[in-house]
Amino acid sequence: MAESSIAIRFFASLRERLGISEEQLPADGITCVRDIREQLQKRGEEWAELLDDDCVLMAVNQAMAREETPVNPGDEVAFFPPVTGG
Amino acid sequence: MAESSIAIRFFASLRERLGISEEQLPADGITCVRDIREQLQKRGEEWAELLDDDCVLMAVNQAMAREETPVNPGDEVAFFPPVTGG
Amino acid sequence: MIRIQSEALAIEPVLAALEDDAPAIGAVCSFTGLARDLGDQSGVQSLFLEHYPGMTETAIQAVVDEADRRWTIHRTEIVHRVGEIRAGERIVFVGVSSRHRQDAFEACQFIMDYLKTRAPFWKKEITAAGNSDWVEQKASDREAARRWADSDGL
Amino acid sequence: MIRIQSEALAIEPVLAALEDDAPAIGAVCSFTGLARDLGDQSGVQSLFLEHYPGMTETAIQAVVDEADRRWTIHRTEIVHRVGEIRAGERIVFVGVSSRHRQDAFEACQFIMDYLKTRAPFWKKEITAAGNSDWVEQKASDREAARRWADSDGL
Repeated sequence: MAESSIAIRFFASLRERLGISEEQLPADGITCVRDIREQLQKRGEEWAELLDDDCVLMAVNQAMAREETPVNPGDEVAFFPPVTGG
Repeated sequence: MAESSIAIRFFASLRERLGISEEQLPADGITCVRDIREQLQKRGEEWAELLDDDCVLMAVNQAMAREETPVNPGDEVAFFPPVTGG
Repeated sequence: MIRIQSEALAIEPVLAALEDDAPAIGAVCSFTGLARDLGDQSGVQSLFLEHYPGMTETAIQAVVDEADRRWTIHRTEIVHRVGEIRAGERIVFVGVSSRHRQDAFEACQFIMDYLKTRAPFWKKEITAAGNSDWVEQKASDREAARRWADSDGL
Repeated sequence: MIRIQSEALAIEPVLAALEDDAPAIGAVCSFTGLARDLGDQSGVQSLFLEHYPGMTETAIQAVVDEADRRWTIHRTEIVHRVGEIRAGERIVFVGVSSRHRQDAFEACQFIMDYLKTRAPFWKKEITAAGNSDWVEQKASDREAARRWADSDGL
């Protein structure tokens, strides 16, 4: 089950505004981070807007990623705003 | 008495090699640091050599000084090697 | 050593760790970041620090590895708090020991600058009036990190 | 606060002083210099630090005043030991608090670099074999101080 899906996580303001911290997405048809982003943006105006922002950061398996970073079944993909630690 | 003389102080390797840490010098004929240095250098080869070194630092009344820095009766003049604190 | 913790940040043990090999090292530079009462809002009473467990440690380790590649450093100690932090409390400590003063200073500053733009932490400010807002990333922090940019692969 | 002392250098009280106004400042950078066992000679067992009482404090204060002119700093704490110091013990502590991270880092580094070339301290190394020699000023320390040179009047 986990092997045919991808774990999606949201953090901070993105998590609060989307009202969700994590979910499993079927891996079918997903090859890179862009595929996930585009699929999520179809969920409605709020999703389209928040995930369209150039400032959204992405990570695959806990390492910073780009649109083109490959995604495989079982991977963990995260979306979050620019970091503000320190 | 103190008002007609100048206090001279030596530090670190200079103090050790000259074998003296402080003394009073009559103020007569002394107008700047150079006058003191030249007078001390007349004391012998060791003095001439150690005080001739370009690396000798000088202070008047506990502030860094140059050859031309004026010296008045009652002042404190110090000679020492480059500093190595910290 | 990298530590992410919700408890108060005690500096003494990390300083002691940094000076452990004192006769061989000579130089320790450290930075402490404190929760200010003036941020994006004024009258900030506390912060809430969210992070991405697992990725946080990996991201900071990558910054430390890069510092280690660029400078001669002996040891690093990094502690970052998460959860609720009251104004005036310590948020982060970065310490670097080295044989060389300049290396300790530069590596410490580099780690702080990169941590600010690469480690997945997010701050929320909570004011006495009850306002609660996520902090925006500062342009000055992005610029500080950019100063060190080269082909670092980070 | 500038302190010249022959007793061991305790860091906790100076760090506490630097964080005294924590909610207002945000950033503390500090540097600790330790007595190394390898200096101009190897096998150094202890150092003897001579200084010029009176001038030392004035010279360090002038460096702090210059740092204050160049950066936005809140507070500085400087402690320098004199007399006998064993290998591994702390020689000097310089701490700077500020609202701004970069100011704290730069002012702290500036004070250390200038202190190294302007404050009247002299180190003698004493080895286990009983050799005792005055330390030579390092070209690297002169260069470090020169980096900051401008019309500073120091």
